[in-house]
Amino acid sequence: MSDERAPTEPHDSAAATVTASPGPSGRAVVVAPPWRDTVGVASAVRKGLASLVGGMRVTGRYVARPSTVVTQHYPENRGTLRLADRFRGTLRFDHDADGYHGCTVCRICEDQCPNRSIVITQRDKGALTKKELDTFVWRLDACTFCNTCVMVCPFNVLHFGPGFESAVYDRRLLVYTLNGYAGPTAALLKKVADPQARKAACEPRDPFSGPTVLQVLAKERAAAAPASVPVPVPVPAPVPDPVPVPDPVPVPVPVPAPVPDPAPVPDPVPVPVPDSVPLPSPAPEATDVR
Amino acid sequence: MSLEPQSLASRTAAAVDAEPWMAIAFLAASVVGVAAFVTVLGLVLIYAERKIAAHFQCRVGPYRVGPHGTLQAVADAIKLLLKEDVVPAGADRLLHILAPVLSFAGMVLCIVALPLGPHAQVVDLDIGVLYVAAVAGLGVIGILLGGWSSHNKWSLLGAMRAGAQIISYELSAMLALLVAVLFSGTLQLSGIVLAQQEGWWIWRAHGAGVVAFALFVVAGTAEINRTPFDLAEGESELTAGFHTEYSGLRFAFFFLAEFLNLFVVAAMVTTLFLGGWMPLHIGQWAAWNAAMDLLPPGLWFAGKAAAVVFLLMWFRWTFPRLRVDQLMRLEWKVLLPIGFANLFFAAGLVVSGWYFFPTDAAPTAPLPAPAGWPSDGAAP
Amino acid sequence: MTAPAPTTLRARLDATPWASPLGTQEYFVNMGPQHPSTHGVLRLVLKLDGETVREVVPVLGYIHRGIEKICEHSNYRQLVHLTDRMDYLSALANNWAVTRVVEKAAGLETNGRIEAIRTLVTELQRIHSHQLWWGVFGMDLGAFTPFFYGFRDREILTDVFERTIGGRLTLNYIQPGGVMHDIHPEFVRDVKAFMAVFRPRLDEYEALLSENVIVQERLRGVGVLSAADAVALGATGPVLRASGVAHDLRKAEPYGLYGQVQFDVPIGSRGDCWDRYAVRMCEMRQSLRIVDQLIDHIPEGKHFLVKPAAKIKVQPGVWYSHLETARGVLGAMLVSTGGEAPYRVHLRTPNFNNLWTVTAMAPGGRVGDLVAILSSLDLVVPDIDR
Amino acid sequence: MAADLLPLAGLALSPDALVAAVQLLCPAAQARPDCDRPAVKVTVGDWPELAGRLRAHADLLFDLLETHTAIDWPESGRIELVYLLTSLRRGHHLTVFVDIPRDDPVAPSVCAVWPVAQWQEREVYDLFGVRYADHPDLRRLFLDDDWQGFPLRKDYADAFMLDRPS
Repeated sequence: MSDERAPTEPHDSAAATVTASPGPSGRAVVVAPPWRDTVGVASAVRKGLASLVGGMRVTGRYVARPSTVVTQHYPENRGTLRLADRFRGTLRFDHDADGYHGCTVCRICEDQCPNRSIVITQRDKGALTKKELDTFVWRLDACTFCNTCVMVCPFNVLHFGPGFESAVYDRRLLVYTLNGYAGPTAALLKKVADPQARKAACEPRDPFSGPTVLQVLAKERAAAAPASVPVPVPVPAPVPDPVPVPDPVPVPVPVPAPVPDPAPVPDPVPVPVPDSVPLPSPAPEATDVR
Repeated sequence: MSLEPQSLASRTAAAVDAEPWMAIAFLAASVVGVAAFVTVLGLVLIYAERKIAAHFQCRVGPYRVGPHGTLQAVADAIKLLLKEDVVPAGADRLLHILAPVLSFAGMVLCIVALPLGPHAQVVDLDIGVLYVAAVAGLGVIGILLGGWSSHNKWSLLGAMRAGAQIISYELSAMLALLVAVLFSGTLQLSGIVLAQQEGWWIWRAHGAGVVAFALFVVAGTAEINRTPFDLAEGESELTAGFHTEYSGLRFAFFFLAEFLNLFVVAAMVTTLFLGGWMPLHIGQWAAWNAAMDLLPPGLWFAGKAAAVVFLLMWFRWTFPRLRVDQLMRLEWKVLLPIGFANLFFAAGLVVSGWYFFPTDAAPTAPLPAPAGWPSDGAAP
Repeated sequence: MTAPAPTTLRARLDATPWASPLGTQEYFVNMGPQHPSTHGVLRLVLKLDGETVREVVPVLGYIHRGIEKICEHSNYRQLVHLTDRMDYLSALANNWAVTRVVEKAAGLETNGRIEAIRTLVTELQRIHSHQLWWGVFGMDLGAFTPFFYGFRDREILTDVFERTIGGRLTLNYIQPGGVMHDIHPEFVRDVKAFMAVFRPRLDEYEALLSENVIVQERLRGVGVLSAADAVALGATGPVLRASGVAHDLRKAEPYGLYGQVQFDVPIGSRGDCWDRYAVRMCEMRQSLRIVDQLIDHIPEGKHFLVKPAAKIKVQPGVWYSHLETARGVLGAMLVSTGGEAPYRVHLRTPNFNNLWTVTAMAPGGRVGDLVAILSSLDLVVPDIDR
Repeated sequence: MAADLLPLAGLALSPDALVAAVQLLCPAAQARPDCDRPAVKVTVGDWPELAGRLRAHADLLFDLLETHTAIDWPESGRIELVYLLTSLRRGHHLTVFVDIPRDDPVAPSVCAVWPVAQWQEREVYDLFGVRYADHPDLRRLFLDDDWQGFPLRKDYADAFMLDRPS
C-alpha cells in the first residue's frame, strides 16, 4: 500500500521545480500499488494460482455459511420491516388529536415546491376567516421527495411518512387531497365553543376529493349508480367503449365530521381502490390539477 | 455384486435377435428414457446453479415457486414455452431454427454414451471416448450457426469467439483425455471405468493424472463457455453473444444444452479421472474396497459428478473472464505445451509401469478382436 | 472568420476513413444506448476491425433533461434537488457544489457543525459510490459476485443515509444555509459500526478481485492515458490522478473540513486501467481515514442558519465554485441579474469531461478492453447529459 | 519532480496579478469585477492568440479548460462565451468572457489549445447555436441532428416545452 515510487512527470516538462510544503497532513500523495509484477514463469504460475485460490476462498466462505445471506423476504417481512422515522415515503398533512389541521393557506410550500406537486385551493369567506383551506392536493406522480415543503412549512403541518407502497394502476389515482376537512385552522376552531358551529365551519374532504377529474367522475358515478344508467362522462376525448358502471369505488369515502373523528391523518394509501378503474381515456386536462 | 458393465444396448441385443420388434421397443424406451433424464437433469442443474450462485453471493436465490423455489426452473420452462418466438428480420430463418436443435442434439448424443453406472449406459461404444469428443463438437456448429444466422453483429462476434475458443480448447481436452486412455489402454468408456478398479487415475499416476484432470477441467470449462471463459456470451461485452436474438423455446434449447453440457463435462471428468461409478478402491485392500462397495455405484457417480459441477460453479461465481487474446494465449502457449509434456510423461509411466497398483490386466492386454475380424496372422 | 456548416452523425460516420491493414472489412457496431456495460443510456458507435476497436464515437443526449434550463426557472433553493439527478451516486457532493455557490453568491454563513456534517456525509458517499463502482467493475470484467458484495456493503451506508436524511439515493440534504436535518442520534454509532464491518470487507475485496491474476492481466497496460492527455482531455478526479497528476480539490482548495484532517491523495504511476482501479481502492481507505478523524469531533451548533422559508436573493454578478466528487471536479457557475432566480446556471460535471478520454484510450484495444476502460472511468450517464 | 501535490504551493498568482498579467499579454482585456474569481473580458479577435499564450506562458500555465459555456443576453443582442481556465500546476483560475453577436454567433475554436474544447464547444453549439470556426466536428451533442432551435437561448420555445407549471 505504501510503495514509495516516484510518479511520472507531470504533464509537461515546463513544470516548476518548487516543492510543496508537506502541509499539516504529512505525506500528501501516496502512490497506488502497482500490479503484481512476477519474475519467471514458475513464480507467475504459482502466484497466479494462489490468487485464484484466494478468490475462491472468499466466495467459498460465504457459500459455506448460510447465515451470511442478506436477502430480505419482502413482502412477507412487512411486519418486521423497520423504516427510518425520517423516511420520505408519502407526504402527510398533520391533523391534531381532534382532527384539526394547522394550515393557514400561506402557500409557501406550494411556492417552494420545485415542480408544483402541491396545489392548494382556498375558500374565500369561510365561516370564521376571510380565507381558509379548501383542498390541499399533493401529486405523488410529480413529487421528487425533496422534502422542501416539509422544511419550509412555518406551521409544521407537513411531514413525510413511511408509507412507500403507493403503486396503483392508474396514475390519476396518485393525486391526493390530504386535508381531512375544508375549513379554518385548529387554533381558530378551538375558539369556537359551540360544537355545532364548529361542525358547520368544516366540510369533509377525502383523499380523492381534490380538484381532479376523479372528483368529477366520482360524483357522476355516485349520481348514476342508483339509476343504473350509464351517464356519458363529460370528457371530450373519444371513449373507446361505453363506460360500464363499475363498482362505484372512487366515490368519496364518507368522512365523518372532523370534530369527533379520532382518525387524524387520512392516509391516502389504505383507501380501497380497484385494480383497474375503467376510467375513460383522459382528456388533456384530466391529469392537470390546475 | 457384479460390476461387469453391460449396456442397455447389449442387453437388448439378444432380445432383438429373438424378436425383431424388440428393436423398436428398445428405441422407444431409449428415447423416452433419455428425454426424461435430460429434462429432469436440466431442471435440477438450473435450480442448483441458481441456488448455489445465490449463496456465493449472500442471497437466497429462487424462493417463491415451491418450497425454497424448487419449482422455479419448471415455472421458467413453462414461461419460455409460452413466450413469443421471434426470428429477427433479415435472419436466415432455417439456420436460425436449426442452430439450437443442433446444439441440443450434440449434447444428447454425448449423454447416451456415458456410463452412469455399471448397468446404466445406453450404448457402450468401443470407441466411446472418440465418439463423445466428436459429437461434443457438434455443439459449436449450433453456436456458430446461431450467431451467424441472427443478423446481429454482437451475435456474430460471440459466435466467432465461441468457434475459435471451442476448437482451440478441444486440443487440450483431447490431450488430457488421451492420458486416461493411455493408462486404461482402451477407448471404451466402460473399460476406462473398469481399469480404475485399483484406484482412480487422478492419484495413481505420479501427478500425471492430476495435471490431466486440471487440464480437462479448464479446457472443459472453456468448451462449455462458462466463466472465466464465457466470451461467447460475455454479457457485459456482447449483451448476450450468440443467443442475443433467441427467445422462447429456442432460447430454452440453448439454455438447456448449456447446462447439460456442464453435466457432460463433469461426467467425462468423473469417468476418466475419478473412476466413474467405481467406488474409492485402493489397490487390493479387500476390506476397504468392500466397505466402499457398500454405497451403490450410481451414488458414487452422482456424487463425483456433483462435486465437479460444484467446482465449475465455484469458478464461475468467483472469477472474471479473460480477454479474447488472453484466452488464445492461455491455450496455445500454456495449456497445449503442458498437455503434450504430460502426455509424454504419462506414456513413459505406462510403458514402464511406474504408477501405483499397476495391474497386468487392463493396460497391456490386447483387446479381443471383434468377431468376424481376421485374427492375427491368418489370411482372410 | 468562416464558420463551418454543422454536420450530422451520419455524415461523421460516413467520413471516417476505412483502412484495415489486412484488407478486411471494418464495421460499425452500436454499443448502447441499451447495453449492459454502458450503465445507462450512453451510446458509443464503435468502428471495429474484427475484435479490435478502431474508433469510438460517443453519441449523447438519451437522458438529456435540460437541467440548466430548468434551473433558470427555479429559485435558489430549488436548484439543489435537481443536482441529485445528475450524478446520482454523488448526490451529496452535487448538492454541496450548488449550495456552496449559492451561499457564496447570497453571502450565507455556515458553522463548524454544518461543515463537519457536510464533510462527513460527502466522504461517506464517496465510499458509497466507490462500493458500487467496485461491484460494477467486477461485473463488467465478467465476475458477477463482486456486484452483490458491493451492493450488500453499500446497503449499510444507504441505511445510514436513510436514517439521517430520509432518502436513499436522491437525497437533497445539503441546503443553502445548512443541512436539511441534524444528524440522527444514532448516526455516529451507525457509522462506526459500518467502518468496523467494512474494513475487513475491503480486504476481502482485494482478495477477491484486486489480487486475482485474471483481473491484473485484464487491466495492466490497458487503456493507458498519459498525464498530458488526461489534462488536455479535461479529465479530473481518479481518472486524472491515476495518470500521475496529483490534483485533488480537497487538498488544492480545501473546503469543508478537509483542511483540518489528514489524508493522502492516491495517484497512479502509469495511467492504465489498473491504476484507475487501484487509485479508487486506495481512496476508499483514505475516506475511511477521514471519517475516522471526524466522526468523534462533530462540533456542537445549529444545523441550519437561515430561516427555512426565507427567500434567498442574490446580487447581480457571476459566481463559480467547484469541489471534488467521487468522479472528479464538479463546478457550478451562477449568473445572476438580481432577484430570486438565477439568470443562468452552468454545471461543469466530471463525467461529461472524463468521457472523452475513452476516444483516446480505446482505439487499438479489444472490445473487452473497451469495457474495462469504460468501467474504469466510472461513468454516470445522467451526469454526462444533464 | 517530487511526489507532491499539485498545485505546488506558492506558485499561484494573486487575482490582481493574474488580471494584470493577462492585460500585459492582451492590452485590450478588461477586468470583470462582478465575478467572484479573477476574470477578464476580451474581444473575439484577440481571443485565439490569447488562448494559446495563456496555455503556454510559464507564469500562467492554464493547462485545463475546466469548462466552457455561454450566456445569452437578448436585450443587448450578444452571446457571452465563458471559458473557465485552471492551472493545475500553479493553482490559479481565470475566467475569460468573449462577446459575440447574437444574430450571427461565430467564434474561433480553441480545440487546438485545449482538446476537450471540442466537445464543450459542441455543447455550446447545440444549446446556443454558436458556430465555431475551424472546429473539426461541429455537430449537435445532446439533441437530434434535425432539431430546430437552440434551447438555452432565452427566447427558445417549442411545442414540447412546458412553462414552469403554475
